[in-house]
Formats: sequence, C-alpha cells, structure tokens
Amino acid sequence: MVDDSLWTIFINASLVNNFVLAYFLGICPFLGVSAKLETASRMGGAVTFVMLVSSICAFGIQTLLVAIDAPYLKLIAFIAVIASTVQLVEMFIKKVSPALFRSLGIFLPLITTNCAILGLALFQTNKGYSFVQCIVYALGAGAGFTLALVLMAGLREKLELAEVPDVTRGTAMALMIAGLLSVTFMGFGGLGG
Amino acid sequence: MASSKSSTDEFIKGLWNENPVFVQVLGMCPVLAVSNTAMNALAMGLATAFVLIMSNIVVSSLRSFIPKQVRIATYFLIIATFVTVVDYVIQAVSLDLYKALGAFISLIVVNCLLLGRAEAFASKNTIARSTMDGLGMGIGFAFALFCLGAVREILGNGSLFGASLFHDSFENWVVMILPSGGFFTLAGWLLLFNWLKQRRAKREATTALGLRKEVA
Amino acid sequence: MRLLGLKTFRHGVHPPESKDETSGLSIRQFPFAPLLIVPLVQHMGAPSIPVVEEGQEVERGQRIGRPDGFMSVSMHAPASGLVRRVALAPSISGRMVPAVYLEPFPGSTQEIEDGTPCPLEATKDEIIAAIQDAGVVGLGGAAFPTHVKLKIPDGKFVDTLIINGVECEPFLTTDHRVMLEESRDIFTGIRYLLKVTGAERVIVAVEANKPDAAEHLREAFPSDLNGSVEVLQVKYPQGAEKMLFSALLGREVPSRGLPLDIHALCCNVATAAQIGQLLPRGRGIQERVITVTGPAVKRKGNYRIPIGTPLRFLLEHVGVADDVNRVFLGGPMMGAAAPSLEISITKGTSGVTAFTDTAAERTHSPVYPCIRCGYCVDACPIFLDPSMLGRLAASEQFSTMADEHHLMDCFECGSCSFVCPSHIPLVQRFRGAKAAVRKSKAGAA
Amino acid sequence: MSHSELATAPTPAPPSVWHMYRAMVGVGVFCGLLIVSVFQVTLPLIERNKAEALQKAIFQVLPNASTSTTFSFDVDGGFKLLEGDDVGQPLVYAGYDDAEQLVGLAVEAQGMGYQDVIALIYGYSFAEQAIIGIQVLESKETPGLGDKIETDPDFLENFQSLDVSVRGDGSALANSVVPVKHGEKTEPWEVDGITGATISSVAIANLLDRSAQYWVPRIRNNLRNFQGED
Amino acid sequence: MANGGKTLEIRTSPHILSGYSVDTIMFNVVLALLPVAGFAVFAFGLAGLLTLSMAVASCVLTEHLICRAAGKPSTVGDWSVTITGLLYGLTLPPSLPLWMVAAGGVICVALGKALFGGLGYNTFNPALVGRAVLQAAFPVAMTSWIPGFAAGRFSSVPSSTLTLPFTSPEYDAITSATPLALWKFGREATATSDLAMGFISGSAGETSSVLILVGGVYLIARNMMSWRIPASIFATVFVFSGALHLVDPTRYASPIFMLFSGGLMLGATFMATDMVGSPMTSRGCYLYGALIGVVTIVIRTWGGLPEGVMYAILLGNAVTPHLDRWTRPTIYGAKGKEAPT
Repeated sequence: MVDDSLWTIFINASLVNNFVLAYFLGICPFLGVSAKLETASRMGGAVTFVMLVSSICAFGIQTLLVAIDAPYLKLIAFIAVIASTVQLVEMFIKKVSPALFRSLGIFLPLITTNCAILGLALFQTNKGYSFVQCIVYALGAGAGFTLALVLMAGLREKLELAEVPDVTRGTAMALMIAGLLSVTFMGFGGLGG
Repeated sequence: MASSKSSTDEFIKGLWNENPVFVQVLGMCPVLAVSNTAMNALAMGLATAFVLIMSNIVVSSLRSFIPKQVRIATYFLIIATFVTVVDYVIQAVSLDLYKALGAFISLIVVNCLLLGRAEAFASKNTIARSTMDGLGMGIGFAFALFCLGAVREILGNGSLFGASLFHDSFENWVVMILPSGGFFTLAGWLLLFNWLKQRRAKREATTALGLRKEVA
Repeated sequence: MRLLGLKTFRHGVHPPESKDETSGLSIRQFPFAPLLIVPLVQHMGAPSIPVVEEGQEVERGQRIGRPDGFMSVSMHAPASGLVRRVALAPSISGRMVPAVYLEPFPGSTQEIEDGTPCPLEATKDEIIAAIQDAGVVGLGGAAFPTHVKLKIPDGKFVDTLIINGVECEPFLTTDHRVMLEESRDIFTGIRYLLKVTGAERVIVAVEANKPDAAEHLREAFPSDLNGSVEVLQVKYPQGAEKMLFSALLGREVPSRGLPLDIHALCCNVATAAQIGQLLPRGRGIQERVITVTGPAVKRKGNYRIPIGTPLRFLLEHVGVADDVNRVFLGGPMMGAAAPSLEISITKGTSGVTAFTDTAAERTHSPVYPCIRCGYCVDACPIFLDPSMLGRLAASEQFSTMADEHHLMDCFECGSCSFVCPSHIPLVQRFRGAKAAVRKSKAGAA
Repeated sequence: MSHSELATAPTPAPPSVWHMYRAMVGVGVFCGLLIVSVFQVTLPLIERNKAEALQKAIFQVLPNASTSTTFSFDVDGGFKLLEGDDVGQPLVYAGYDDAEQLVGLAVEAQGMGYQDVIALIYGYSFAEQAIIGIQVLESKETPGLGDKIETDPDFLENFQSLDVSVRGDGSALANSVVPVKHGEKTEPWEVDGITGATISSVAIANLLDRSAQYWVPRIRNNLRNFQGED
Repeated sequence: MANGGKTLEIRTSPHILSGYSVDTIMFNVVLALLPVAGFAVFAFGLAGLLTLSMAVASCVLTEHLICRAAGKPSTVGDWSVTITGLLYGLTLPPSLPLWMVAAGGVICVALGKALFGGLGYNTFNPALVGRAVLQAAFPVAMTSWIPGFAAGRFSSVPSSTLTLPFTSPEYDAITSATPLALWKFGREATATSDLAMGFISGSAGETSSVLILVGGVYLIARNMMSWRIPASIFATVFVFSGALHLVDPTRYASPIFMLFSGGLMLGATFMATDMVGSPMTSRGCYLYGALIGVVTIVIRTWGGLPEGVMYAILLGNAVTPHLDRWTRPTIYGAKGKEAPT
C-alpha cells in the first residue's frame, strides 16, 4: 500500500533523496563524465532515457516473478534486462536517429554498469510502486541524476582554470564538490513530505 | 600480462599499490553508501570480496569454455549469482545487518571492480593467480571500506564496531554519517594518498638529482 | 543609444580625464631638432621606398619616400636640410625600421612651399591619389592609410560620414585644439571626403567635455553641408569607430567586418583637417599637432611638431621631472610605452604622456587572482568576457579563446585592465594570445 | 582461448553457435542450481528471522501480549485469519495475553518523514481505546536529531497512552491525533513534539492519525472477527 | 637628459588604473559589516563577542597556517578571510560552543577555500560552507537559540558557550525559537518592528535588518557590490511570498515577514553578493537572485527546515557557472551579418 503522490515521488527522487548525492548511485559516471558540460548533459539524457525504459521493464519483470513465485531470480533478471535494454536502445537509436546515436553512443555501454539504473529497479520494487508511480520515479531519478551531473560539470569546468593545489586535483576535488553539493541538497529535506 | 610476478605479488598489489578504492577509485557506490559504520563497511567489504574471489575463480576456470562473444553476459550471470547467494546468506545470518546494507548488496553486481577483474585478469590467468588477485583486491577493497567506515563511525557516532570509544558527553559529528560525510571522508583519504604519493615522488626526484650531482 | 539625454554606447569606463591642464593651451610651433629621424614606416602597410640618398639636400615638403603599392603612402621632408643617412632606426614597436636621418639646415624656415594643388573639382580617383601622395594616414593613432579607406569597392556605398572629434583618451587635447583652431580646414576636408565617398550626410561627433569645440563647430558649420554636430556622453572608449557607429547610428559593424558593411565611414577630425589643409596646396604631411602632457612634464601643451622629432629632444625641450620613468606615445589607456628615448615622433603620434614613478600605480600594485567581480564584463564595449579570457590566457588555451570567446574581436581599448581590482594585465595577456593565434593560423595556412 | 593459439592464428575463426549455447546454458544451469539450492537452504532461516523480528515488535507495542495471530483485512469481508500467502491484503496482528484474551492489535503504518519514509508498528489497546506503544521499523531521519523519535523518552511517553477513541456512531475518531509544541500537551490525543526535531515528530503524529483514522473504526466495527474464532 | 641613466619601464597599456583593488574592496566590506557585528555584540553580549572573535580568529589563523604550510606568502592581508570569518560568525547561534565555532572556522577556510586554490576559486561561499557543514554535523547545537537583550548578557555567557572541546553542550532553560521557527511550527507571526530592529532571537548577525541594509547601501554606493543580486532576491521573495500570502494568509506568512525574518537580509546583502560565487553578467545576477529567492521561499514554506537562505545561496553558487554561460552577452557586431573574412 503505497499512496505517495506522484509529485512527492518526483521531488523525492530528484531532490530530497537525489540518487547521486544522497544514495551514491551512479557515482562512477558522476565522477567520470562530469568534466565537460556537454558530455555531462548528454550522459544525463541518456541515463534518464534508459532509466525510464528499464523501470518499465523492471516493473513487468517484478509482476512476472511474483506471478511465478521466483523472487530469487530478481537480481539476475534485472541485470539481464538492463543489459539487453541498453543494447536494444543502442540499436534502436542507431537505426532511428544516427545523429542522436553519435552524441549518446559512447555512453550507452557505460550505462550498463551504472548502479543508478539497477538501484532504481530495486528501489521501485522495494517500495512497491504502481506502474505510473514507477514511471514518475524513473523520471525523477533521471532528472536528479542529470541535475547533479550538470551542476558538477559546471563547477568542474570553472575550476579547470583555477590554481588548484596539486593534492586536491582530480578525484579528491570532485568528491569535495560532491560533498558540498550533497550538503546543499540537504536543504531540500522535508520537501514533498 | 604479469607473467614474471609471483602469486604473492598478485595478492600484495591489490592491498596497496593498486588498491581498488584509493588508487583506482573503483566501485564508489558501496564505498560511500554503506561506510557509515565500521561494521557495515566491513560486512560490505567482505561480501564484495567473497563475490570477487568466487567470480574470479569461476571465470578463470571457465575461461577456455566461454567464447569471447558471450563473455560479458556470462560474467554478469556469474557475478549476479554469487551476489544473490550473498544476499540470502546475509539475510539468514542477520536481518539487522541486511537492513543496514539494504539494496547495496544487490548493487554489488554493478560494481565495476568485479567485472573489471573478471575481464582484465581472471579471464586471462590461471585459477591460482586469479584467486590471489581476487583475494588481494577483495581484501584491499574491504580494507579501504573499513578505513572509511572507521573514520566515519568514530567521528560520527563516537564508537567503533558499536562500542563507545569516548565519554558519554562526546558530541557526535553527525555530518560524518550523512551522505556528505561519505564524500568528505573519501576525499580526505584521497588527499592523504595524493600527498604521500607526491612527497615520495619529490623525494625520489631529489635523490635522483643528488645522485646525478655526485656522478657529475 | 541614448542615456540621460546624450547619445552613447553600452558599457565602457570613466577614467579620470586629466585634460584641463592642456585643453586651454593654443597650438604652438615646435622648433626643429638638430637631427630629425623620419621612419619610412609610419603607417599600417608596406614601408615607403626612399627616393633620396645620403648626402642629398632636400627642401622642406619635398617627397623623400614614395608609396610601395596601394597599401602605402608618400613621405615628405619635415625640414630643409641634408640627408645624413638612410638607415635603420629604433621604433615604438621595439623593432628597427628603415628611416631617413635628416639634418635641418640651421635657420631652416618653417614656411612651407606649395605644390600642385588638387582642387575639389577633381575626380574621385584624382583626389584619392592626391591623398595618398600627401601621405595622409589616420591621425587618431591607428595610422591607417586614409586613401585605402576612401576607395569604396564597386557595389558598396556609404550614406553617412562620421568625423571623429571625440578624443576619449585621457590627457590628450590634440583634437580639441584642432577643432577650435582649424575648423575651416576641417570643413574643407569634409567636402573632399564627402565627394570621394559619396556620403549623403556628415556627423561631427564631439564628447560633452568639449562644449566650446562643439559650439565653435556648430557656428562654423557651412549651411550648404547636409549634417550636424553631435555631442556624446563622456565615456571611454567613445572615440573608437565601432562605439561611434553604435552611439550615433545604432548600427553595429559585423564581427570582423568593415564599417562599409553598415554603409558608414569614420574619419578623425585631425585627419579631415590635414586633408583640408594639404590638398588645396598640394603639400604633404610634415608636422602634426601633439599634446605633450602627463605628471612628469613641466611645460605641458599642444605643439605642432615636425615629423621625425626624436623623443629625447622633445622631452628636453618641454622639460620633465627627474624621476620620470615611463613615457607613452598616445594616451595612458591605449598608448604604447616608449622603449627608449631614441624613437621619433610619427604621423600616428597623437600625444606624448610622461609619468613619474610615484604616479605609476600599476608598478606597485600587487596582482591578485581574479575574484570574478564582473567589473571587466561591465566595462568591455565589445561585450566580451575578459575575466574568462584572462583565465584562459593564463592556462594558455589560446585557440579556445579565439574560437569560443571571440578573442580576435578585442581591440585592446584597455577598459578591462583599467577596472580590474585584481590588477591582472588582461590586455597584455590578450595581445600575447592574439599573437599566438595569428602565428598558429599562419602556420596552419 | 590460450595464448599459443592467438599467436599461431592471428584471425581466429569465430566459435560455433554451439559453443556459445553450450557456454551460456552451462553457466546458466550452474548458476541456477547454485541460487536455488542456497535459496532453499536459507529460506527457512530467513522466514524465521523475519517472524522473530515481527514478533518482537508486536510484543514491544503490546506489552501485555504473549501470543499473536495475523489477520488479513478485506474491505467487504472484514478481518480473517491469515491462511497461506494472502498476497496484497493489508495485515494486522492481534495480540493475546496468557489467558488468551485479546489485548489489542498491532498495526503497521508508514508516512513521509524528513528524509524518507518512516515505517512503524503501533499497538492499539481495546480496553484503553488508545495507542499503547510504537516501534519504528524503518527510518532514515537525521541521526542525533530526527532519530530522537526512536530514542527520546519524553516523546515515546506520548505513545504509552494516546487517545484514539471513536465517535459514538463508530464512523471516525472522536479526536484527531494532533502534534503540539514540546511542553504544550494538554489533551490525551495530542502528541508532545520534540524540540529541534519538529518535522520528524510531526510526521509521526500525522502518520499515526492517518492510520488510526482508517483502522481503529474498522477494527472496532469488526471486533468479533478477533474474538470469535479463538 | 633629465631622467639621467634611469631606464624606462615598458609595460603595455592601459597605464592607469581605476584605483579599485581587491584589498580595498574587501576592507570596505569589512567596514560595512562592522555595524552589524557591533549590534550582534550589543544584542547578545559577551556570548556574541566571543562567537564573533572566535570565528574571525579561527578563519584568519587557518588561512595563515595553510599558506605557510604550502610555502606561499600569507594571504591574510587581502582581508577576504576576515570577511569570511565575520560572515561566518554572524550566521552562528550566539550560544554555540566556542570549540564548534573554531572547528567550523577551520572548515570554512580549509574546505571552502584553500583546497580549491584560495581566493578567487572558492566556488561556494566559504562562510556558508562552514556553516552548512556545522549545521549537518551538530544539528542540535546549531538550532539552539538564546534570546537577545537578556539581562546580564555583558557579565555572563550561556553555559553552552564554554563547553569543553568535543563534548556536548548543556543548555540553560533559556533557549527560544526564531521567528521563522515560530511561524513554521506554530503559525505565530512576529511583529515587523521587532524584526527590523532585531528584538528577536536568531543568529548573531541576522537580527538587525536595518544595519545590514545600511552596510549594503554603503557598498552599493561605492560600487563595491552588485545591487542587482539583493534587489532581485528581495523582489522575488516579496512577489512569491506575497502571492502565496494572498492565497491563504493563515498558511503563508506575509511578504514583509519573509523579507525581514531569518538570514534573508544578511544572506542577500552580504553572502549572495560574494563576487567569487555569483554570476558576472547583469542578467545572470537577476536570474541568480530570483533562484535564491524562490528556493528560499520553497524551503521555508514546504521544506522541513524553517530557514533555507543558506541552502538557496549555496545552490545559487553551484548554478553560477551555468548562469554565466547562458547569459553571456552577444558580442558587438555578432547580430549583423557575418562579413567575409
């Protein structure tokens, strides 16, 4: 029995419990692809899209697994579905829009090992969301991921030109910015409650 | 290919020089998410290490059996299987621990470290070497997680493994067990590692310079 | 664009004007130096080819250099005298350039002989040739050969001619005095320019800090000329061509385009005066009006100085403070620092400004990191982001500066450096970056 | 594929489809066996752990109970003893004392807290017409601040007897459970808040109110469901 | 020759400067903050004085020591760290244990500034970094307020102030709620005159709106601060909260209350305007102010916390690079047709 309103779900997934800054999901791409704004926003778009598709798939699988009473297959089924979803999406985009494929192409394989996608599937199952709630949850999570990534990219591009001390350069600084963003996002606590 | 290296070297490298967390910065999600207490961190580290060792063993023993085209799929399958196993075992052992680790046990599947070792090492090396590699990397990972978890728990909760370390009036630095504390603590460890690395590099440079001067 | 009643452009800065000390002083004739060094490169373009030899005697006003192609002008002897040498001489850029060393005869007269006049009735091409022959270049400072600018290609046209009497550069009062004392020549020059360009109207632009000049020109404005005198708000760099167009016409010269693209043409007021003075008499440029000023100068003033007068002679003549340590040709915003006192006055020199050590703020100001105050962004008349450009320059990302941040549109007016509270030498960095970009482009081509 | 092969054959022929099937199916069978056997071994343990945890929570919120029974609720049919997996139906847990007399019901409830959903179980006493205990099952409230809802003795005292009596007609609660500022509690249906952790304490009060408004009238109207069968 | 053997200095133009310098700007900000700090000391007595002094001292000392450790000349002389210290101190509850004040000061400068490269590269406002981390670290202590103008405030300090390092503070029974908390959790509005004059409890520096505005006007008059940012914040807050207030005055506080309560005045005037973290273009400044205003009201109205200015400004800092990028003005001549090159 989950009666969370769609708005609550969205705000929660994007701001209050931001996937990156509160749940630490998708940290690898967050640190890896956030150096340039352009790639960051594209990655955000790609992840949001895959999240949406795999969330729908995961919802179907969960329904199926409950029906055949095989909860132990959940993880394997999810990861298989996500991997193949990514493949299918890749093929689909390649066929439908080569331009989009060129801009997203290199990120799609990376997304398979993006824990945010699997995390989304697992969380939505744990929370027992309905179909519509799942879609909103996926959109919220994707928006939150993109927001965090884009903010991060802006700050990193700015600091690219800074005289950052040698010890801080690289991942350590990215983590510090992430920590500060995380502190900032704490201000959203209680929204959507 | 590290053909000249002994199995012990494979073990040692994961602990320090190629430490998956501090040096390679891999598998960040669990590192940050469940390192809010030393216990959680250690449990998570050991769970990951277990999956890593087992998947390394299985992958390396099947390495001639698996065709190249389907290797990633099979690796995922193998890893996911062991993660499911760990998931159920932890549930059976302690429900509280299971609750604390939450979905992050399942998320071991997408830890880049596992697929990385399977692809880069286990699929090309003998079972013995792969085991040692898995052990080294796994323990190195668990060690790093413990380092984070210990700092966060000591400052954030005034305790270590749940045992209170200070007087009751100790004021907890709550931020340390919050998400931002995870980022800051890891950043702090990385700063320390960077600093040590740079200091060593500088010292080596000056020694080399000194030698050159002596020669001259 | 109009603000508070007076037209102006957006952005810009308000440096202290420091014009009061010389703006009231009439133009005075300057004596000949014992040796005049007349560089054959006083303009943008190809050096003139010397037509005199060592040991040759020349008359004042006689041609000593002929143009080398269209992008070049004639040179004339500033005094009657003996050509000592035709050799290299130091220049403001620090490079050695070919020059004619001329020793004026003692007692050489400052009277000028007339040549073959070029009347207003002549054809366009004849007038253009006469301007080239008179050695006229832009006297505002850029020293661009005027006849090149006036040669309008087929298919292009000019509807408005702007005569630039803004003189926004602090300290300088050259144009101010010229407007007051040579208005007749200015209007004669304007007639020639209108004829050549085919423009329908002329606007004489004067900054609001020279009300007497504006008033005088308004009174002297010939009734048969279609045009007006416009008073503009006091703001630097109001005198830049592009700023004038946007202030007066509301038109913007396209990026890396020419004024012709917006059917306008701009000419400095002193240049117009020279044309009006020289063409009816068939003469060439031999001297020009220069403001000699600055805290270190004892007898400040506006002088009519023979071209080729060495800086050392000039400063000795007007007297400078003992602790003078910086001399600029031009004003303090865009003027170039003199590398030595051996260089000489050229056609492009609109002023000589000397500073003492104590007045030289920049020397002692520590450089801080950019604090992103945004002063420079609000100052840049081209709407660039000097802060970003400065940071990019510091990390030597020159191609990014040119490709994404329009580095090449910067015309080095100095507004950003002037306002920067961190004292970052922005313009200096941009010059370096531009040179690097040009070099790499040349290398690629 | 070993190295010697690689060395001798620069462009190795792609493996046959059979090899791929063999690998996938083989690994799949191995993995399937492993998972299913582990699942079978651990399942009873896990069930037992969960049951114990639930039992503990029920006895915590119904201090006088010594046994408990699970009921499922159907909007049309009222409460029924849970048989098998009655998936999808909300559950309540009835607690009985040593004399097998019904002491009360334990009900699970959840609502949005400061950071995330707070899930708790509360005990409802028939005799007192009041909530007589709560136990937080899941909360991510700020440690040291929001998590006082689990530790603050003053706050927990609210729930030793929180009035949730129903109106005469049995349709709704007589008084809503309302949060008040710390130290300003005057009525038995008010919840005395925690200074500095207002959000979390208000969230508890609100989620209890919402749950009690729904459950308490239904429980009272179907009282015989719990007594009749035992 | 008059200048004898002296060599000429060759520097590129321009050769004159506006006379503005980083240290003069920073020093003037310190001057503008002094009345606010003075009022804080007047209102909270010894506790206020100790909090502010400790905040400034810890920040300045940290910066000095870090510069030393890095083998660079100390940058304390540019006054920027003094501003950080003052602002940070002004945002703290005056009864905060001094050891926490010191710890936060170290965090301000080390985490907020030095590790990013020092002045000019501190993307987030250092004072707010310190405060936000403290708020997350010690939520209870950071939300325990003492009332201002207490009797005997100049002769004694609250028991919490002198808590031993690393131990929990003990509070006297005199803690009281801020106007925002009173509104949020009890719908009690505070009189506007009390808000404006500072007869309320709250952070050391958020109590006197009038003096904050005086300082702001001084800086704006000297062109040392962007007027656009505070103007945009105030306008947004006024319009947004005013619209809400019109909808339901019992649920949503009046716009005047929103403007004058909490840290909005101090934040909008002195922290959001920190040059390093705010946009450089004018349009960027308007958007930045609007964002801060909206986020502040959203957090205050619907969020879990009574006050959101700090988070709003930090978020504004994070968005600044994008604002700068989006509002970059079109360069001169780009509108016309591109000329053949």
